[in-house]
Amino acid sequence: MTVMEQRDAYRPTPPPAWQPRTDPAPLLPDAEPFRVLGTDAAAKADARLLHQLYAEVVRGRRYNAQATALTKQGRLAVYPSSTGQEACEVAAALVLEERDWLFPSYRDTLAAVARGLDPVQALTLLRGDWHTGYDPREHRVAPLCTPLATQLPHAVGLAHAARLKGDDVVALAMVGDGGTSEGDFHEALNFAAVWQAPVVFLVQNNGFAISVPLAKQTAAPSLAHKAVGYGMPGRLVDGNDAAAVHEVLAEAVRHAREGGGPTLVEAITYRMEAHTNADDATRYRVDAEVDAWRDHDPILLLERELTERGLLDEEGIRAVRDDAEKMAADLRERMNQDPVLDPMDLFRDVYAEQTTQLREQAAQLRAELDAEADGADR
Amino acid sequence: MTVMEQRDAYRPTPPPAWQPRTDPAPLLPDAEPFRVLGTDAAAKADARLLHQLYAEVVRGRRYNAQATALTKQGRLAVYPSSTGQEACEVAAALVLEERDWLFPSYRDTLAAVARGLDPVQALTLLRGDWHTGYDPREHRVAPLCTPLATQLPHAVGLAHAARLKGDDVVALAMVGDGGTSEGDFHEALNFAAVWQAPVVFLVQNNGFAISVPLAKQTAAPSLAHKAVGYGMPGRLVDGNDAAAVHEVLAEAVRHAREGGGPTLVEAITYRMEAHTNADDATRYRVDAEVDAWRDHDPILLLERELTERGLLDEEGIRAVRDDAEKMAADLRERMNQDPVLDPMDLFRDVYAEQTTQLREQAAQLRAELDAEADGADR
Amino acid sequence: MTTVAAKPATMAQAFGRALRDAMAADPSVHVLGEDVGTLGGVFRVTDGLAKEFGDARCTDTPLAEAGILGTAVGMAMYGLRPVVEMQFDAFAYPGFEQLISHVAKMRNRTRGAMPMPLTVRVPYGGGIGGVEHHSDSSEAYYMATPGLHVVTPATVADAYGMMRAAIASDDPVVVLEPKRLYWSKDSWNPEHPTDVEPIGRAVVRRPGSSATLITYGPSVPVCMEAAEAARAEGWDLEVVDLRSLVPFDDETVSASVRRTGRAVVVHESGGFGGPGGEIAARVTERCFHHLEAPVLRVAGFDIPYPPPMLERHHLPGVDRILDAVARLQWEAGS
Amino acid sequence: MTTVAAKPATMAQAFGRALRDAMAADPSVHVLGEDVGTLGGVFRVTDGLAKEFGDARCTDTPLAEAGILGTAVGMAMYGLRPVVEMQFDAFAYPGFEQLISHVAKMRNRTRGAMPMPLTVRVPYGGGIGGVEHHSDSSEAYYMATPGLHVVTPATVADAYGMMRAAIASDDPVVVLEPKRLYWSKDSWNPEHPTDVEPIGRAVVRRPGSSATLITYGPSVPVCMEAAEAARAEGWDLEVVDLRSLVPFDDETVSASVRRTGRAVVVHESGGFGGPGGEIAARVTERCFHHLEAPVLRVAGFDIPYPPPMLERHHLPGVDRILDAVARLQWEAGS
Ligand SMILES: Cc1ncc(C[n+]2csc(CCOP(=O)(O)OP(=O)(O)O)c2C)c(N)n1
Ligand SMILES: Cc1ncc(C[n+]2csc(CCOP(=O)(O)OP(=O)(O)O)c2C)c(N)n1
Ligand SMILES: [Mg+2]
Ligand SMILES: [Mg+2]
Repeated sequence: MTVMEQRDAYRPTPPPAWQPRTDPAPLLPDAEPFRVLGTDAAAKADARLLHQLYAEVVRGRRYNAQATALTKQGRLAVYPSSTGQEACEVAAALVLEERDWLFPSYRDTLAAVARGLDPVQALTLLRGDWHTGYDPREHRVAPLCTPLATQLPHAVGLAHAARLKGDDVVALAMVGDGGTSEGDFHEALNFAAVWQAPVVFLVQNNGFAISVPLAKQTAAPSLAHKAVGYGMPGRLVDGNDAAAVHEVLAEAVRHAREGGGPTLVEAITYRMEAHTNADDATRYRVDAEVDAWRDHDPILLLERELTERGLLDEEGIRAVRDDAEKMAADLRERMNQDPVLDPMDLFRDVYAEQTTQLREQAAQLRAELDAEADGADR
Repeated sequence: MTVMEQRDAYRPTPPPAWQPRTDPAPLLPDAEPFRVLGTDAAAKADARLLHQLYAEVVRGRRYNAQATALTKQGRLAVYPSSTGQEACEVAAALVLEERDWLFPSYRDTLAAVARGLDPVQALTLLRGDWHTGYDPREHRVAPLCTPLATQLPHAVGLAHAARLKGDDVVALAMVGDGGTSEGDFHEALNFAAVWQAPVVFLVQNNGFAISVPLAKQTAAPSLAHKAVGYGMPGRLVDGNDAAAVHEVLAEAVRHAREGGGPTLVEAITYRMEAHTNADDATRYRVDAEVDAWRDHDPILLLERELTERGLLDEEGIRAVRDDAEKMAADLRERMNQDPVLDPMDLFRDVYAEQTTQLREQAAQLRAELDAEADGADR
Repeated sequence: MTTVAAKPATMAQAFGRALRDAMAADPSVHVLGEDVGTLGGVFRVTDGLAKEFGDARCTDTPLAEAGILGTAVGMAMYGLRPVVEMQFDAFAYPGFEQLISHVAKMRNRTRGAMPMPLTVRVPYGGGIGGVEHHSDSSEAYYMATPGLHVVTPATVADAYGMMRAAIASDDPVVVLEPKRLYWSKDSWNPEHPTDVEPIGRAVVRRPGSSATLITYGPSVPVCMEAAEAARAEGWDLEVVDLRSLVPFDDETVSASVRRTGRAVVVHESGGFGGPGGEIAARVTERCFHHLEAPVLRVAGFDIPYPPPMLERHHLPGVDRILDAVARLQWEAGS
Repeated sequence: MTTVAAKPATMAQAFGRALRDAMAADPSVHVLGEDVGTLGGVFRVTDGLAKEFGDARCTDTPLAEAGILGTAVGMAMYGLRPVVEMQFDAFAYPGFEQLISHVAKMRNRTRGAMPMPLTVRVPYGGGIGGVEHHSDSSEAYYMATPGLHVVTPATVADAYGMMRAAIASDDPVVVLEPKRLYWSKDSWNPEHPTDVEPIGRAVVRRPGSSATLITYGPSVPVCMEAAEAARAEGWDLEVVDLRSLVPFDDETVSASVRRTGRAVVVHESGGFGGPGGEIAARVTERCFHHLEAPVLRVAGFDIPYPPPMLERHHLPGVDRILDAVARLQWEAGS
C-alpha cells in the first residue's frame, strides 16, 4: 500500500474519467406533443402533402374496416386493426424513400400497404396461408413482426450494414407502447446510438398493450424521454395529426441520413377498436374514453384543415372516398378467392437444401396425400 | 364514415390522453458527479462514519490483494478484483440495515464481506467447491450473480414482495457499466418504477466491460441519465469518494424506504486491475490511464480528509492496517485448507426430492466411487 | 372423474379454478403476467382472480417476459409462490435465461437454501389456427433443463389437479397448457375437485394388449381416437398418458411396453430432438428384450410451425398413428 | 491431416484462421460480439482480426446477446454474412428468442426470400474448471430448433473446415466450439488448410468391429481413449464422430451400427432430453434387427453443471464408457 507516500500528490479533483459526454438538454422531448393541424404551423405545411396524407388516411381507414369485415366472413384468421392510428401508419410509409426500409410490427399492415405492398400479400400472414406473404426486398418492407420489439434490432443491423456498405439507406422501425418494455427495445436503441446507425424508431403509443394501460407499462414522463438514456434525441408528437407525424419523422429521417444517428419518436394516438377482432375491449376500458378520441380523429383533423383552407370540397372528399371504396372492393373480391395451397410447401425453404430427414418426411406426406387422393377418387 | 358530420365538433386540441405525467427535471442527474471528500461538503460528514469507511476500504483493498494472491497459489479458480472500487463496495454494504437485502454481481464479493459474510464462504464460488457458498438468508445477500444484470429483476421482485407483505425492506442491487446494456437491466428498472418497488440500483461504472470501454457501450450523457426513461431519479456520484457514495446511497435508500420508489445511482470509478487474474489488460488500455486514477484512489481520498481534519494519525493508520493484515492472514490460512468435498453432493438439491432418475444416477456414481476406493485399497 | 354433482367444465375453467383455490388456500400465491388481471388472460384462465384477490395478488405486469420471470424469482426468494403466465409458448423465449440460469438452478446453487416454488404457465401447441409464433411445442427446451419439473394435462380433472400440485410444489414447475384443449369439456365437479396427486405419475388411459401409444397433452385425445379406430384393424391399443415429462414415470411406461411388446410415441412437437427421442430411447433401454419392433415415433415434422391453413398436415392425426402402428412388424396380418 | 509443411496448431488458432481466411475471401463476412475486437476474444479466437480488417469488420458490441443476434439478423437481411460470438454457452440464452423466432425461421417465413447466412459461435461444454454458467452443454436446445444447422468439431482440421463451411452456408449454423479442446494441438498446415467439406457428414475416427461409440465434440478424444483401453478387454470399438448434429448423418451411423451390432452414445450434455435420446432412438429405428443389445447412453448427469472441483465426477470418462460397453449383453465373456 503506497497510499501514504502518495498523499502529497493528492488534489481534490473529480474522477479522471469524468467528462459530461453530451449535453442532455437537446435530447429531451418538448413538454407538449408537436402538432401542426389546427395550429399556426399548419400554414407552412405543403398543400400537396396534406392532400396526399388525407387520401391515404381515408384509404387506410377503409382498409382497416374492410380487413375487419373479412375476419367476420372467416376470410382472415385474425386482424389487429389500426383504426384511429392511420396517421402514424401513413406518415411512416410516406416519409421514406424507395431505397429505405420499413420494419413494421404485426399491427402495421397498413403502413406496409401505404408503402406500396399489395394488400392481399400484406394480409397473407393474417389469412393464414403462409407467414410473410411478400418478398421483403421488393418494397423494402421487413416481415410483419409478431414477437414484440424483436424487429427493432433487425432495423438497426440493416441500417448499420447499409451504412458500412456506403449506401444511403434509412430504416424506420415501428413498435407499440407495450413493446417498449421489452429488453429488445433497450438493446436495439443502445446499439443504434453507439453505432450511430441511421434508424428512426417510431413508438405508437395507443394507450394499451391489449388490456394493459400505459400507466401499468411505464412510469416515465413520456416514452420519448427514454431517448436521453441512449444519447439520442426523443421527440413527442400528436400521433393523430398526420402532418405533424410526417414532419417529425421527416426531420428524424433527414437527421439519420445526414449521419446524425437515430431518433426515438413517440406518437400519441389511440386504438379505436379492440386489440384484434378476438378481443373484448369492454373488459378493460369504457366507451367514454374511446369517444373522447373521436373528436381527435386523424381524418377529421385533416379534413377540417383542408376544407378550411379551401383545398378540399365535397367533391374532393367524394373522390377520395370513391378511390378508397374501389381499393376495398378490390381487396374484398380478391380475398374472397381461396388461396392456392400446397401442403408440400411445408418442407420448402426450411433450409437452402432439404436435409435427408426432411426429404424422408416430405415423402411421407406425399404418400399420405396420394393415398387421400386415391381414397377420394374411389 | 361519419367524419364529415362530426366536423363541427372539431376543436384543435392536443390528443386527449396527453398529460405530461411527471416533471422530468428532478429526475435528471446533476452535470457533475457528487463529491464530498476534499470539498466543502466534507465538513458536514460524520467523523465516525468517515473513519468506519476508511477502515473498511483499507480492509477491502487488503482483501482484494489477498484474493488475487490466492489465485496465483491455485487456491482460487478465478478472482475478479474490485481493487480501486472499494469505496462503492463498502458504501453499498454499510448503507443497508440488517433487514435489507444486497444483490451483488460476480465482482462484488467485497460488498458481501463488508456486509458481514464470512470471506471464505463468499469465495466458495471462485474457489470452486460449490456455487453459492453461503445461505443467502443469513446476511440477506443474494447469490453472487454471473449472468450479467439478471440479478436486477430478482432485487425488484424481492423488494416488491417485501412491500406487499408490509415489511420495511430495501434491496440494493449492484451492476457494472457493461451490464446496463442487457435487456434485463431495462426490464428490471421498468418494473421497479411501475411498481414503485423499494430498490436502489448501483451501477459501478468502472470504465470497462472486460476490454470494452464505456464509449463502445453507450452514447448516453451518463448512465444515470437512463433513469428518466423509467421515471425514477438518476444520481451521479464520484465512485472513489466513499463518503459521497455513502451519502447518495443513503439518500436513495431513505427515499425507497419512505415509499418514494427506486433510484438509479451511477458511481464513476475505475477497475485498477485486469478484469480477472486470467485477463491481460495491456491488450486494451495503457498504463497512463491507470496511473491517472492513482491520484484519485479511494484510500487516498479518505486518508487525506481524515488526516487533514486531525481525525487520523500514523498510529491510527497503523491500527487500521494491522486489522486488515489480520483479516488477510486469517483468510490466507483458512483458504489454504482444502475444502471437504463429497461428490455425492452433485445430486443434492437439484429438486426437493430426488427423482427416480437422479436416484439411479446417484447409485451409479456411488458404485463408481466405491470401485475406485476398492482399487485404491488394493 | 364423474361424481353425482358433476357439471361439465372446460379445461380453461379447471385451470382457473385451481388458481383460485390455491390463492384462497395460501396467501403467498401470487399470479402475474401480461393481461392476467383486468382482462383475465387472453384465454380467460385467470378470469376473476384480480377481482377476488386484488391487483396485488393477480398483477398485470409490464410487457417483458424476462422481467416477469426475473421478478418472480425475487418474489420466490422472499417466500412467495409466484405463478407466472407466459402468454404464448413462443413468447416464453425472451425469459429463457432467467428460466435456465436461475429458476431451474437456484435451489442447487444455494444448497437448498433458496428453493424456487414457482409455477410457469405456458399455453402451448397448435391446432387453434394461430398465426406464426402462436403454436410452438417447446417442451424439448424445458425437458433438457435440469431443475425444472414439466407437466402437461390432457383432461379437465388433471388440469385442476396438476395446477394445484404445481403450485404446491417447492420446486419450479412448468405447466404446459395444451391450447387446443382449453375448450374441451368434461364432467367434473369443481365443488369436489379431484385429490391433488403429486407430480410424476403417468396413467393408462385405455388398456390394450397389442401395442402401447405413449403420449401426453394435446395428443392424448388423438391417440384415444386412434385406439378406437384401430379396433377395426384388429389392434387393441393401450394408451399411456405421461402427464409428467419431468420427472418421468419409467415404471408405468415400461410396464405397459413389456406387456404389449410394441410402442409408438406420439406428440406434435417436432420429431428431431423432440421428447420422443428421449422416450423411445429410455423405453428401449428398459424393455429391449420385450420389444417385437423398434419403438416408433409419430411427431410433428422438423419444420417451423406451419401457417393455420396448413397445420392439419403437420399435426399427427389418427391416420399417421395407425400407419406407424402398422409398421410395428406384425408377423401375421395387417 | 498431415502434410509436408504441417506445423502444430491449436483448435483455437484453427478457428481463428478460418475466420481470417473467410473475411479475406469475402468482404461481406463480419465478426461481432463481446470483446472480439481489441481483445481478440476471451479465448483469443478472433485475435488479430480487428487489426487486419478494421473495427467495422470485427466489432466489439455493447454487452447484450439478444442485441448481437438481433442486429446480426438485420445485417444478414442486407446481404452480409455475420459471424457472432456468444462469449460462453450460458450467455447465449438471452438471445434465444432472436435465435428461435428469427434466425432459425426467417428463410421459411419469407419463402426463401430472406435467407440467414449467419454463423453463431458458441464455446460450449465443461472440463475447463469454469465457475457456474461457464460450462453448459446446450446442444439439445439448438437441435430442437428446426432451421438451424448444428456442428461441432473434434479435431483441429475440422475446426477450420467446419468454420469455413458454416460461414459459407446460406443457412444459419451454430458452431459449438468445445472449450476444452481449444488448446488441443494437432499437426495441421494452415498454409494448405483442408478442403472445406459441406456440413452434414459424420466420420469414422477409428474402425472397429465389436461395438460403435457414437459421439461428437469434446467427447471424441475421450472415446478414442476408451477404444484404446478397450483392447485390453478384448473389445475392438469403432468410434464415429458425428461432427454435425443437424443435419444428422443417418447413413454413416447406421452403417456402423449394422456392422457392429452394438452401440453406445457418449456426450457430456445431460442425458435426459439430451442429444443421446434422439441418436439412440433413430439408430434403433433403423438398425433394430441388427442390434444385439439396446443402444446405451453415457452422458452427463441430469443436474446443473457442477462446480470446478466436482466436474470430473460429472463428465463421462473412459471408465464410465467401458462400463456401458460391458453392459452391451456380450454372450461370451467380459
Ligand atoms: C414477446 C411477445 N410477448 C407477448 C406477445 C403477445 N402480445 C401480442 S400484442 C401484445 C400487446 C402489444 O402492445 P403494444 O406494444 O402497445 O402494441 P399494440 O397492440 O398496442 O399495437 C401482446 C402482449 C407478443 N406478441 N410478443
Ligand atoms: C449475460 C452475460 N453475458 C456475458 C458475460 C461474460 N462477462 C462476464 S463479465 C463481463 C463484463 C462485465 O462488465 P461490467 O458489467 O462493466 O462489469 P465489470 O466487470 O466491469 O465489473 C462479461 C462480458 C456474462 N457474465 N453474462
Ligand atoms: Mg399499444
Ligand atoms: Mg465495468
